[in-house]
Amino acid sequence: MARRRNPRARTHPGGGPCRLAFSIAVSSINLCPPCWYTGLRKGVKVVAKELRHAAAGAPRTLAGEFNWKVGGQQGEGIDSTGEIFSQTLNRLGYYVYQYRHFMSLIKGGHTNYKVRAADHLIRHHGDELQVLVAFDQKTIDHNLHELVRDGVILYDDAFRARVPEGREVRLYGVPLTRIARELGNPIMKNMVAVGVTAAVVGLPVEAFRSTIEARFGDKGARVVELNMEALRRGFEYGAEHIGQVATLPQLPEVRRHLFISGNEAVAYGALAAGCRFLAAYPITPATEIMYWLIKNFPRYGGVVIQAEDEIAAVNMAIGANYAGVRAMTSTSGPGLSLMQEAIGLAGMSETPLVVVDVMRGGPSTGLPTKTEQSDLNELLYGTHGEIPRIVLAPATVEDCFYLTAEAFNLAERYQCPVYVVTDMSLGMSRTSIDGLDYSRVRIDRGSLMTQEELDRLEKGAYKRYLVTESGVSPRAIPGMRNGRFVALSNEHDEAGLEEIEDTSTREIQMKKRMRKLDDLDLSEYVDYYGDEPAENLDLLVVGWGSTIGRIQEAIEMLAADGYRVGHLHLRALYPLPKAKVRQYLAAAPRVLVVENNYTGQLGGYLRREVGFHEKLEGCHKYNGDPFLASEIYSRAREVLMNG
Amino acid sequence: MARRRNPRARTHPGGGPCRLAFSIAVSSINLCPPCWYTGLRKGVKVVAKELRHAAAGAPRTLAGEFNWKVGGQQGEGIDSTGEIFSQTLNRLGYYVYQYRHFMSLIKGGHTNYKVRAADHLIRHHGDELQVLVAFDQKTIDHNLHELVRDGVILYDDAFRARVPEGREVRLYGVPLTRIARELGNPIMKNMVAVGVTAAVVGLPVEAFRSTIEARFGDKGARVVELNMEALRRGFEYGAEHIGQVATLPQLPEVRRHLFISGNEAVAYGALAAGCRFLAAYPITPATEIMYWLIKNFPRYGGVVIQAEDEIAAVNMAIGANYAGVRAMTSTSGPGLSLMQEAIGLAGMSETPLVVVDVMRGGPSTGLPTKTEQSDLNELLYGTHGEIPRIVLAPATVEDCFYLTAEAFNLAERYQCPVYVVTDMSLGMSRTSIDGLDYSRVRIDRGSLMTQEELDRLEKGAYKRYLVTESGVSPRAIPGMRNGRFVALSNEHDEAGLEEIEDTSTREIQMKKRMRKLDDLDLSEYVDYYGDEPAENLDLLVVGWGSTIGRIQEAIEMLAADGYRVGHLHLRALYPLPKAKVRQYLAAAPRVLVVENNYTGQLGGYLRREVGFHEKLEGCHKYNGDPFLASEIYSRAREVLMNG
Amino acid sequence: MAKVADFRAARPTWCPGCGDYGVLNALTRAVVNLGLEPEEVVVVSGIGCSGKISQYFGAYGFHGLHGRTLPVATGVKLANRELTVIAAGGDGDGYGIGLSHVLHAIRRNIDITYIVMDNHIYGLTTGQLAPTSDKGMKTKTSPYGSVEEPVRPLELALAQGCSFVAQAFSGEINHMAEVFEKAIRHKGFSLVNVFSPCVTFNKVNTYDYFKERLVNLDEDPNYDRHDRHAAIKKVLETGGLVIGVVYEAEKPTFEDQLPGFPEEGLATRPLALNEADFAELEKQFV
Amino acid sequence: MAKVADFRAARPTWCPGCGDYGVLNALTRAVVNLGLEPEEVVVVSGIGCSGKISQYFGAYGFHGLHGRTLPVATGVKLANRELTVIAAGGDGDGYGIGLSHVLHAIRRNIDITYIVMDNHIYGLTTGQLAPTSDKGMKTKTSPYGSVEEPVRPLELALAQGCSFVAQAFSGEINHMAEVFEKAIRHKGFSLVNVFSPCVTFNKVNTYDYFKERLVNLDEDPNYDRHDRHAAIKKVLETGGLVIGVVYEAEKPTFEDQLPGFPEEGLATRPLALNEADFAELEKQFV
Ligand SMILES: Cc1ncc(C[n+]2csc(CCOP(=O)(O)OP(=O)(O)O)c2C)c(N)n1
Ligand SMILES: Cc1ncc(C[n+]2csc(CCOP(=O)(O)OP(=O)(O)O)c2C)c(N)n1
Ligand code: SF4
Ligand code: SF4
Ligand SMILES: [Mg+2]
Ligand SMILES: [Mg+2]
Repeated sequence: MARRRNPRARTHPGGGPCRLAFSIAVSSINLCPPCWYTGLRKGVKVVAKELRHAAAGAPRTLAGEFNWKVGGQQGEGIDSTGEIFSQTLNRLGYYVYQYRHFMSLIKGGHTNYKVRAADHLIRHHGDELQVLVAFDQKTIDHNLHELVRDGVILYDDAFRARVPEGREVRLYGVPLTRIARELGNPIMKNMVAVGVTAAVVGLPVEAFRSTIEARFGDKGARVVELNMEALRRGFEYGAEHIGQVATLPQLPEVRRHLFISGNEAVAYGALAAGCRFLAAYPITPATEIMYWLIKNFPRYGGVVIQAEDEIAAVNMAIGANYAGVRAMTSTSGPGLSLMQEAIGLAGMSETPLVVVDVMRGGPSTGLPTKTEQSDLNELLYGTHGEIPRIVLAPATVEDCFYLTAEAFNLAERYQCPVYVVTDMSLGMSRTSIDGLDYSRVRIDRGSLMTQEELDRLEKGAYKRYLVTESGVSPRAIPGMRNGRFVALSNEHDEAGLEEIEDTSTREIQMKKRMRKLDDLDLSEYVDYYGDEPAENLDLLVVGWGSTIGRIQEAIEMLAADGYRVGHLHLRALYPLPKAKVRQYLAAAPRVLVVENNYTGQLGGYLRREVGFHEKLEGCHKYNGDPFLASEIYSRAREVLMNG
Repeated sequence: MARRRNPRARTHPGGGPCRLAFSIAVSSINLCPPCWYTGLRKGVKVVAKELRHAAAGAPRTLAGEFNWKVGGQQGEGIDSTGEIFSQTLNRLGYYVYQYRHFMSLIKGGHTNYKVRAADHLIRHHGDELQVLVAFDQKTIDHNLHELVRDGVILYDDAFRARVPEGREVRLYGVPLTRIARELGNPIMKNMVAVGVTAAVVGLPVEAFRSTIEARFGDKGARVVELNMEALRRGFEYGAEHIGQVATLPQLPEVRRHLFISGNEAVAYGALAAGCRFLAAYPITPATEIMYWLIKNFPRYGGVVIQAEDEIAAVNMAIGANYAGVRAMTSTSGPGLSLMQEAIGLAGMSETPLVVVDVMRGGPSTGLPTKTEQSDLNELLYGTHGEIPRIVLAPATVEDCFYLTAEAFNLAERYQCPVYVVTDMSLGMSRTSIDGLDYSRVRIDRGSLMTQEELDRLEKGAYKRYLVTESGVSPRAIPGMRNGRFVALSNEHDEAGLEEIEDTSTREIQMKKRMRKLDDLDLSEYVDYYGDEPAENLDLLVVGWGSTIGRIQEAIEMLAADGYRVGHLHLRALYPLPKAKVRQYLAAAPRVLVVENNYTGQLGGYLRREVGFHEKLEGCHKYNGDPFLASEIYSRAREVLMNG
Repeated sequence: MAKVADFRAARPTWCPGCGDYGVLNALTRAVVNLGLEPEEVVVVSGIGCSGKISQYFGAYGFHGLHGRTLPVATGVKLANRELTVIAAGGDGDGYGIGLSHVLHAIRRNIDITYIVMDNHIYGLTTGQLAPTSDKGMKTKTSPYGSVEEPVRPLELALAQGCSFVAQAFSGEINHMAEVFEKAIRHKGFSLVNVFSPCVTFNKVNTYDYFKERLVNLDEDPNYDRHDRHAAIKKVLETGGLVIGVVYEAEKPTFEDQLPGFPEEGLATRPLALNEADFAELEKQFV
Repeated sequence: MAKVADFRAARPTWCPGCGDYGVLNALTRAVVNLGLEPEEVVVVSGIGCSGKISQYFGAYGFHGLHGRTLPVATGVKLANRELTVIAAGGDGDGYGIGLSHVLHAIRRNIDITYIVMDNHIYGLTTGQLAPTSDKGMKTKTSPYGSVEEPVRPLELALAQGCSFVAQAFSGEINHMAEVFEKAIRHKGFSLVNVFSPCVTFNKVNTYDYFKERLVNLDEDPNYDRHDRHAAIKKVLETGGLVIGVVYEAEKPTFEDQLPGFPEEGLATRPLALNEADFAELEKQFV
């Protein structure tokens, strides 16, 4: 996945009060939030211990990308503004990454929609901002810290915008609501704002037609034209009163991209893998998986059932898998916790099961609309007693597609629960990708009995839990003659016909279940990104899931400073490919484990499985927002300096 | 806890087919069940690598104790037989330990009731058996391996008893059912069996009167006399046809003992700590906790509510704690898994909560009537997101009393969930103990606001989640003036009045919650038993919970072989007293972690928290039965030999 | 005596026009009319837009888990019988994930008032099908119209012998306040199902929809709300589109029947046992 | 055509005289009469003595978790509509921990037959209070007599519009077999509550107790089991002590109404998508 080196250095993500509110919880010393990171990136004066490596390389300025954000009150159409702008940029051929910041309420509060467009593949919503469209003062207060020094703010002149003293910002009041009223509906202010944006970045209004038609086509031409008119009015105002104040990056060669979110890719991957049954209960941020399959299953005979709660949902999925259909459930933290007893049922009865967990800020109801990577412990160690389980962690939307598809193979091959874990930031952010290689989708239903094989057996001789060397027993599907068995949540013997409690049968069956994963090597899901072998590195950064893009951009910043930093990303967490992980952790002089949680759950897990207690440093963020690249960069610099 | 050296060496727990069906799952090599342990204990010929220490000391024979077991079909009164015999022995002044082996069905199958009586405190149901009372052949087949070489079998001559060739056993057919029929009810066969037992061990029939009266008194004198008559008939038959074939140990000086089970002690400790609310749902092996509090709460105004399921039960307990009452719930594995979402609620809302988990064989419905220590992972890492929690693990029935009482103090001091984890073998086995020191029961309700303090505050100024240095905020109780707050499952700020999502408040409150346990040092709950400092040992055995007695007896056997073996027992598991644990693990040359589960959950946890990956060996048993001392002894010998 | 202003709390974040404002308003009036002080009342709420009411009502609050409103409320009431306990949540919270807890709470008849803000939609999660959504209802999770029959709260409550069953409508706040007052005054479990329109995601069951259809039983002189069978009959006839007290019966409460359960709140009793207590208790183990 | 012997399986471990033997016997007869083959039937059961029936009935079985019988059965039926799916469990399993799943399964009307072996006690856990235990019942967890009102399965099912509601009694196996046959033949959700005495732990609701009280509706010529209101009235009058078909209605099943849901079982359809499928699906993301 070659990444073009970024010609323009990165400008400081934001002057003014040091809003880089993230914590550097180092397992040893507990640094206060990085107020030491005071200076502007350009002439950065890092008030920290003397830098061992001089800040070599050109000042970091953002090249090849454009960062725009619209913000305002929830329920005011902010999302549709962002969607129209981002979809259009994707259609034009840019690589786009969009991130929605919203609250757990319906009207009011503050929501914003960030759109980052670049000339290269990006997996991060971006540390900074060139143009902010503000429908209220809260939007300015909440996002000013992200705006580059001479960034642009377009605000609806229905309110008086205030910007702190001495903050170099190009401020333009625009009569968004007034123009919208003239068009007959104040909600059109969003489309007017897109028009103004088009003008300030030099995009023609017609560039938006296909998106407008795709979105409002079914509501009739009149609505399409009304929206186009709002775009035009905004464009005219922008061109006349502001002019082009920002430039879009060059268009990449490969222009046809898929603009798809993690949740959509998970659902699409499931359909591709032959999944035809989803039972789920609505919960932010996982509900889009339901929507996508509700929309697309009918053509392929699939069924989505909205269960009365998560316990019903996961047990429905287990019943459907038992009856021979590839079935799944999808939820977030609270639902995952409710499903723990059923996870044990799938494990003990050796019934395949795919469970998707789109993590959100915890604990408990926590931060329903925010992102976090804090369910790892429960995924690895949840349910009473011991069962085999598999935990896959997609890092990108492509992974969401491929790993979900592979999860159905693994679930049937190992006849056990398989988790696919993403989070709010990966699940709900649409990313432009070059495409999906459908030839990679294989369907391997593992060890299934055929009717012929059953017919050859004596009557009643089929043993569902046959003790085999691999531990996996061939599975009959209800409806097949002479394949009778009882899937049991109690301990049982080979025959799988009744509860058995004697000690030797128990031991045999326990070992049989637990050795099933012995031959599963997931090391292909542990990827090392680095030009140098690990032993030559100054630092190895380890991450999992949605942090991949942030880590890679931070590493570019570190490389610009002359540091040799490698990156190990884990897409499979259980069974852990210990040998491969150990090899990199042993070789690297320093290791920084980056994760969106408070206690360093991956760090703890690595210590347990492969050790390196002293070597593993943590970079933890748990305030509900995804990592910024600069936050990982700062923490890495600190670890590098402590040598 | 000085233990008198055991003069009589231990005879081999059983000849015949090597029934020591336990696994030695050594993390490195996977030994088959210990068939190598073939010879009889006396002239033991250990077919293993050459013993570094010659088997010094007299042959191990059991001294100062008597082991008796009655077995038969469930529903035939086996339990009452065992209860009457064990209660009588306790009343006479012996130290008794009883263990019930039963199946997850009501009638039929095989159940047995072991009674071990000794002249010293015992915490293990004993490796061997002197007298077996068998109501059916299954009882002989199932328990013969435990019978000492010239052990006694009293069987109901209503069936023809068979014993394998060459097995030296004193077999006596007794007309138990016939005599019972003469008394008018075949079920009296149990009481007749007790009478015969009295004769063969030299106990007068009158010794049983107080137990019989305590048990049947409320059913009238006639019933009492009928039972006494059955005892007499049995005694007469035994005296006449068999005579005394076994001897009870000498009576200890301290004769007044409490004969109490772990479940009863947990319930008693809760009442002593001021708990006045239990919400629970019936589940083996935890239901006795409900029974004891249903019986004893009314006198003290307490209430037990049988909830519709475990999720209702734990949420009821949270509501009662929130409203100022010390409240708890009690369950086993399946219920624990259902409670994980609510555990997060207690953590986030900072509401005290005591949850008792009486572990049973898993996974899923698993082995409902068997014992296991396989919920540790879920106790330590269950629920989504991150919360402070405390995990206490009583090892003895005294611990069940003291640690449950302390759990209520810890829950209110740290305003978080506190687990008290025992298992079926500790929970459902009655043990004779010298007594309980009620002065150790303190009631410390932690940081509570008083009405005066609230009155002094301005109206509405009370902050439920006040950010304090310790992280603990003074708690108002509903009903107090000017103490209004909302206990929130969402993220919130100091005031505790509404959901708050901003990043800095989130960080402050997350740190506040998580630092609450920083000052909690549970090292007093880590006990080292050993005459030598750890560095002088050949081996350190580490255990937790109910294995304490088995480990101590195994260490005595090892000591008799000349080995210096220490014992570290963990009664507190979270927060782990790392310094103290590390100190012993570092000093000891070899470490064996003994636990009733397959994957070595404590071993994995210790590796994560303190390392010593290579040094920690495992001794795992997961077939549903508690450890025998000889199983730990054999595994220890193996580790010592691999030195 | 507390006034309405004493029960003011955080400003609601509900959408303008949301039916829940009416519920908050009516509940405040009811407690004031009953002469209750803020510290004597606890509002236990579930998760949903409706569940935020515990933050906007100026009494003690507990904002718990989705569907577990009544178990928490049960614990609060048994811990301190002197508290007036109001459980409040949405139709998803109560009749979807929490339905079993509702029926078992009815069986116990603990003195709790349970207010369900029934908007026939999942509001907070932005518009999915709810258990009470009419059959055929188009939502984000039923784009072709739902195929399930809606839960019938009144019929289920009556079938299970609920000792106080009433319905109210956010469009008639005065009447709702009266119903709440009666419900709180009723000794035992009171269910008040409130048609509380979600103006954002449910364009079918709107204020007008209910205005055109609702029948007020409190204005029907010959309706006997003490006859369970008549109540069932009326609900069947009207398809449940009634407001007012549907059924009311004197039944002993759980807490009154519990052997040894003290009058005053458990929370206010001494905790420690004395020597004599221990000596007595120990006898069981000798 | 399969015979009774073809449905023989493991020997039951139930207590001699347990009502569940009768249920096993009647169920076997019913499926044989319906001409069903063992491989066409799946028995999904919960946890309890009753829940062991999936081990003793010679068809495919799923012995799941306490209270989750119907969600698993729902998944099985939707996965393969050609299977005859019987859900079976105890009164604790169904009306205690599983009550919400029962009512939501009724709402969906999926073609499943749900048999509840209602012995008014928790048998397998040796005699605790059950949701259906009569008020005042003395058990190990209610030594002073229970204070809760029992769950009323028939009234709740009728209130929620269950399309087939019947009751049977282990003391009348022939009649029970007929009821089972009708229930299985009924297209949609069928609830059959069976009085199945627990001879070991429930000394109140015994065979005799029911023999003296039960009224057989199938023998009542002028009982119209298609009139829900009449059914409700009858159940109220008899206190629910009836056997036979209480109510029956033709209602579309969930699976019939689902858009795009194929006739043949999902389990038997091809899984892989072809190039054209992917090209079509991808359009949504361009
Ligand atoms: C265990 C769990 N599952 C799902 C959710 C997500 N969730 C939040 S509110 C809600 C439903 C809200 O609907 P309702 O109860 O009717 O309240 P309303 O918003 O309509 O007032 C859901 C499903 C959750 N918070 N917890
Ligand atoms: C989650 C969970 N809670 C509790 C139990 C313990 N348990 C096993 S059977 C049972 C009740 C059995 O009663 P019922 O359902 O009426 O069946 P019966 O034994 O009477 O046939 C309970 C509570 C369990 N297995 N799982
Ligand atoms: S979404 Fe509906 S229920 Fe929620 S606040 Fe808005 S109007 Fe009320
Ligand atoms: S305990 Fe009761 S329900 Fe269970 S098998 Fe025995 S008689 Fe049947
Ligand atoms: Mg709602
Ligand atoms: Mg029952």
